[in-house]
Amino acid sequence: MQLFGQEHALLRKTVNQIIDKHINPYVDEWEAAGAFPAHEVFKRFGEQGLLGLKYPEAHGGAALDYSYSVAMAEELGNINCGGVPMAIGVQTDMCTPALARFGSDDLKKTYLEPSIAGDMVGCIGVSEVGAGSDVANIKTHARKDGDDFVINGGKMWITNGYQADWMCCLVNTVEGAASHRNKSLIVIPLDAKGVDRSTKLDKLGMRCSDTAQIFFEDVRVPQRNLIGQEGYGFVYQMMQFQEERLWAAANSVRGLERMLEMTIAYTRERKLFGGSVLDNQYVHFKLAELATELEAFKALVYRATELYVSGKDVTQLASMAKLKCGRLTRELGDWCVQFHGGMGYMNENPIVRAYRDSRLVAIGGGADEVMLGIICKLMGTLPKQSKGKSS
Amino acid sequence: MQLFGQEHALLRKTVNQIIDKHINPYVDEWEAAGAFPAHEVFKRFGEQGLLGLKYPEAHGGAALDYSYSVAMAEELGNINCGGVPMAIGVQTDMCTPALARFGSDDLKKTYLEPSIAGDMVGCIGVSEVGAGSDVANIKTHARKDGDDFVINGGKMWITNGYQADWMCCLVNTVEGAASHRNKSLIVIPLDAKGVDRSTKLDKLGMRCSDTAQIFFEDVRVPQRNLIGQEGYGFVYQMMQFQEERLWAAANSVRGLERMLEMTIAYTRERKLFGGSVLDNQYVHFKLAELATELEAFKALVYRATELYVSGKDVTQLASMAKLKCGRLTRELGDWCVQFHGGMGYMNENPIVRAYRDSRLVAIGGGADEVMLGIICKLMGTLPKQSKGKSS
Amino acid sequence: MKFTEEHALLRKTVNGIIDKHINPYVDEWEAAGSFPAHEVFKLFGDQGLLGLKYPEEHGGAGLDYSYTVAMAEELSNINCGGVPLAIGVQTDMCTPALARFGSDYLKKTYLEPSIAGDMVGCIGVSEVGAGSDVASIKTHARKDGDDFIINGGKMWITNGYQADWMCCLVNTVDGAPAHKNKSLIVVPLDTKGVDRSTKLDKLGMRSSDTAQIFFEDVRVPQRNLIGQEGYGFVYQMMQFQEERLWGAANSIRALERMLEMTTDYTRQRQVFGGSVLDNQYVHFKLAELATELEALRALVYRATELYVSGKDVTKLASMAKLKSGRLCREVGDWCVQFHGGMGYMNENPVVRGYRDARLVSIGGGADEVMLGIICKLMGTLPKRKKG
Amino acid sequence: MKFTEEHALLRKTVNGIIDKHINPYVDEWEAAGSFPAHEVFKLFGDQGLLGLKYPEEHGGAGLDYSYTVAMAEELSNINCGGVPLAIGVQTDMCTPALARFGSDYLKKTYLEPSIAGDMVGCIGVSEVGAGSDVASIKTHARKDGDDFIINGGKMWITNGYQADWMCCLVNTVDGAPAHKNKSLIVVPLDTKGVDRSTKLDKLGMRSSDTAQIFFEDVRVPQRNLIGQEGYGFVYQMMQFQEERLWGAANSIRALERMLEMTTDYTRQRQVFGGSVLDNQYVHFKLAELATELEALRALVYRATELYVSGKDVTKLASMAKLKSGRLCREVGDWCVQFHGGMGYMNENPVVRGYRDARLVSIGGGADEVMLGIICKLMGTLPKRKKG
Repeated sequence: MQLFGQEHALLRKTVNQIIDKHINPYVDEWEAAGAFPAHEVFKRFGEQGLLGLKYPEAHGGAALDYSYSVAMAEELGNINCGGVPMAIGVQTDMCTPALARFGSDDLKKTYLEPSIAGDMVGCIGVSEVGAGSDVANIKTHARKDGDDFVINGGKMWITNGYQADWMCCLVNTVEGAASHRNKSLIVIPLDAKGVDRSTKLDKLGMRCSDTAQIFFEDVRVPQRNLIGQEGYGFVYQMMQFQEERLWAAANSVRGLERMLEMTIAYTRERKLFGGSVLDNQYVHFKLAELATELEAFKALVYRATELYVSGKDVTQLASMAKLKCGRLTRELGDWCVQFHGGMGYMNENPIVRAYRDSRLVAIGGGADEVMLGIICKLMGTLPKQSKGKSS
Repeated sequence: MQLFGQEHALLRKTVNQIIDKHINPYVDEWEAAGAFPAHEVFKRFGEQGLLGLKYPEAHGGAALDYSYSVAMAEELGNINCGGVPMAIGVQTDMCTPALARFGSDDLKKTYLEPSIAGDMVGCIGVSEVGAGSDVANIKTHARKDGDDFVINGGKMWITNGYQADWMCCLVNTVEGAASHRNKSLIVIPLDAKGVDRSTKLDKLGMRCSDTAQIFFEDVRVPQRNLIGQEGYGFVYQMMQFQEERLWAAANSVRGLERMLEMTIAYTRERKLFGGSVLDNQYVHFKLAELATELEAFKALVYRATELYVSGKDVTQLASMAKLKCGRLTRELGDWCVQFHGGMGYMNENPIVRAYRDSRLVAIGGGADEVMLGIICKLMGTLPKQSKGKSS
Repeated sequence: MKFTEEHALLRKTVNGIIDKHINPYVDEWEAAGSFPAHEVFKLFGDQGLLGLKYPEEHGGAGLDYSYTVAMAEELSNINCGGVPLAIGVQTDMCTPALARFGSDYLKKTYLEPSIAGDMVGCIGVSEVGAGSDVASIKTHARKDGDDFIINGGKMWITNGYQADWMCCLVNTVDGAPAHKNKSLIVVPLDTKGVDRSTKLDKLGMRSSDTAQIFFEDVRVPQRNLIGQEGYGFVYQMMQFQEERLWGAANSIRALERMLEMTTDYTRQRQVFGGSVLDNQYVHFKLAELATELEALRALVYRATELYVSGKDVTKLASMAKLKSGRLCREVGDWCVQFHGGMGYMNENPVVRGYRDARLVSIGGGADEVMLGIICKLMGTLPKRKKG
Repeated sequence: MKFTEEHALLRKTVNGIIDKHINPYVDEWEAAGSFPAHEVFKLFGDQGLLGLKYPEEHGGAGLDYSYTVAMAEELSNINCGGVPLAIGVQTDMCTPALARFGSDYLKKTYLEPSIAGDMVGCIGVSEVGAGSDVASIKTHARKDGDDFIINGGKMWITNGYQADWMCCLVNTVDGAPAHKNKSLIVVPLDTKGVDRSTKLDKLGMRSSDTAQIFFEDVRVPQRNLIGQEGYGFVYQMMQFQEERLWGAANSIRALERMLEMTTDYTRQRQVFGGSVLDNQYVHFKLAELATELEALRALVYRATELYVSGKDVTKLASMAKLKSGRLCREVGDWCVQFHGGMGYMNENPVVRGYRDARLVSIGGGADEVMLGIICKLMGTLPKRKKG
């Protein structure tokens, strides 16, 4: 009857050992540098078989159900920043699911297996400057030329973008078809000629994550790099989003818990008017309220996972978990900074890093408002007519 | 791995049959009358073995784990008012747990068995005019006289108070002891001489629930009516509260779902500016947001139940579930009324009844603020010194 | 906004009436589900309080709108929301258009006795199928000789059972667009064909008589038309502006009293060896709500000041109404909460306040209608219909 | 609050400086982590803008506080929060006590050049162990001959690296209770023993130089004492009142600009075949935030009006500060949100606004400190210490 058992506990332990020994001691350095060594770090996880938990053994995976991915996502929250966990999540749950499910054997051998092994770093190319949440509206396109695709356009906000070896890239390939049927997913090796990733993005948070803007100018890629069927890119991507959302929610749990813990520890030790800050009922009651929301959020993630593992479609619950994640992160982050007083304004303070990093969760991977739209659709409350905006 | 199975489904069906046939057709009448026939209604449930799901078979119970109580609590939310479910909850999860666990065989035979059978109606006497949340501070006391207790004082906000046959009553029995060790639970037959329940309370909602103020003047009760050990009343009551809270949270789930459903149905049908009210993004997004909170709340109730059934102490999670229940009910009720427009101000409208009824949940059975205090205590954030109020 | 000695005097007069002639009877009226409007209005009319802003020639006092705001504030010293609402309907909802656009005949026959407190008026806009969406009302009048013949019905009509006349919005022009086919007509409510027998049972505002009114071939002389035919929608929109400002002003003191009651109760109520108020969670929350209340008050005063100085304050008045509605929901909820079990007893004044104040966000243009208006005035509403 | 032609003129002058001499350089200053305070202050000093409320004999303009509020509003047209904050420290945080209680010598030496824009001042209250809890500061001065010898340190000192002098709160009286043992002393910051080498890396307000300053045997003549010894705490509390009103006034336009940016961006940004702004969820939320902003503005104006007319507005000013802090948190969060991915890019003005505005709830008395003050003035704070 319990979602997690002994094996999950073991997995969690392994993950935390890597974090304690090979990651957390270096995070401050990486944050200052604005990047972390993705290949080196991924290899640590790959060696322990942690990058393919849910993938078939034939490709180096562990063939475990999704509850193990959730357990790992939770533990990654123990990393002292948001950038590294996000990079790992991109590798395991954002750029590889479609490849693993629909890719040809050749593609899987060339890109999935080394990614599971930790020898390659992948990234996912969906968002563009003019199309963040509105995936259907992307402009990057590929035309066929002989056995190749020739790709032009560009992608924005690409996590792992500077270091990645390959991108799972959504492009328009079918002219004249409706926007849900003209797209394809193509694997692009990022050392291909015509790939320009020289623009560095300066972000509010996630400082050690390398987030790139990438331009494609006549990038030539063999047609066998197409994932699955042509014209199915949008559908594959929508399926891929489901795990991405559940992963993002699971990954946030521990991070939020740690923000609460930091705030309790700081306010307990901080003296004010002859007592501790924490002694103020306003403070400990508010923290209790946030802890309650956090438990509700966590329970929602677990419930969605449980149903997903048992084979149910959890698009609605996963979207709700992602929305609740965004909402709670905005509220909890704000209060934790607040209760740190002046220290809550100092960039070096871990709570400020967590505040800046976590602010992304309500924006990236489908903003809160996108989740609202999806939930409405699944509840059957979205107006039929165009967009249902306003009166 | 699933909390609920086939047997739960069967149980839910039985409960709903009673509701559809014997309860909902009469609710409007009972609401107008300010009372419902508790003995008659309870008998319906007793006949199906539904009043003793968790109690031993020896006493007429079904000896099922607590997940069945939760399933039943959920379904009771299908009743078209809050008063009747609350009355049943008092019988099954508020006035009987201590009796079942600590009562003598004689007491159980006399009071528990007929209550499980639906032949007797019970109530729980804790709150007093001067002591609502602050249980330790009650003033009602019993002194010994021969083989009897002689009880004086009074109880307030007693659900089932006018119709109940007996009360599980918390009184001070030990003079001079600390307030956590001077109390006992005593079963008081409410037809005893000196019991005055003539004061009718006019409530905002829960209109068909008979809520009494009860006075005791030299009420004589045999000492064998003591539940368990003398001086342990406070402790027993605290234990009893745990199931009460989980029950109240579970009972709210379906009620909240129905409020959302009513609001979706009404706003879908209601025309405004050439479309439906629901077509407004402000409306369907807000309803999606509330539905998300509701799923998080529900997941929290299920998770607490699962852990409770597996033998864990869930005082903190149950208190969180109760708090979240109160918070969400206040918010969701307010918005559902709002989206009903002028109809949301008409007493006869089901949404207004639900709004008035559900407003109690954040006040009764330990107000939101009491839950906050308990959660803080269990999180270890409550100040040691007196009350931790203020600076 | 600077209030003067004269405002202070006015406030005192209003409170004198309330203390002596109203509050002693409110509980009785609440239980009865109505209050004697003619009797009560006469008390105010005798002191010249029902026509503060109207011209002296019609019995008014010719004062600027700040006096109306001051009076609206004080009316909330009444121990319920229903009576102030009834008075507001008389002074700021059913009479502004009549005073501004009505013929001399109409003003003599309906406005003057209403200012004097001899007549009770009501405003007929909402219908079962058209609450916020005023343009879509269905009640219509056709001409027959010198008369209008009116058919249809009105819903949620405050003062409806007792009123002598209604300022009624009806469709009179066939074929014109919804904003140009309406007229305001004064309907005497003792006319044949007016049926007001349906009693509405409301969550709050219990002492206010809120009627559903049906019209079946109700015959009214055409001279009862206010201003020009086809301008009813426009007049009503103008009339709404004062209604909203009045509503926001009227809520200030009501909110303040709920906070006072809650402060008093929690101060006196003992729990865990101290008062409930001693809990930081409680006094901080009350401080936060008091801050929002001061913001609302300042907003109402600022809107009033600009209105008095001749500015168009449709946006600020709508904002004040929205803020008032939001705050009524929040303050009411918390005040009930901090009363604990007593906060669930109908007889408790705070519960009455909670039930009464809940109307503010719904009546007179719901919060969402205010949002729409504000968006329109901010230029952020999409041009296209339905997104 | 009625603003006159003169206020309008003042606003214009301020904006002239901003447009020409400040905004073109702000990005550069933000990147550098500081701005040239002396140069910038001189621009304002030359126009008489640093002493609006101070007596003419010291170079001030002798105007009532409404002019200061008007200027505080306009300063937020600067494209960052750091520069306005620095100016506010000069005009409303480190000089009020000096101007009111300082000796002629002190005023001539420090106030006059500060008004002229020749000197930069800062205010030294907070310490590492004492942010909101002013009474518990540890920095102390002992007398030695005609001097004070100061030891300790100050934290979060705006203008700290560039300032010529500090209005510094220190303990001077041994054995007295915490409210009677403090004094305000002017400390010239080029004095031996002053160490300001620690650079603070802040979430926002990047162009503001915020210093941690250490004092080791810093010798200052006793005539640098402001007013009476032992009155430092009281003076500082008085000084806080103007600081808070200034802070609230300064936030109005900053919030307004964030809303404007967001309206513009969402109007231009296309999604699902329409603009982001066309979404009702978006334009309604912006309308709601605009309503709260108008409430804040009205509250600031009302507090100013009462302050100018001689009333004690400690409560209203604290409420305005609290409301301002709350709103900065809420507006900032939503404006970032509605910018989507662009709302996470540091170079985006709305992100700067978000990071800068986040300070309002923390600095100059955190929201929770305001709540405590309001409770105290409402009479709801428990008498007993610690519950």
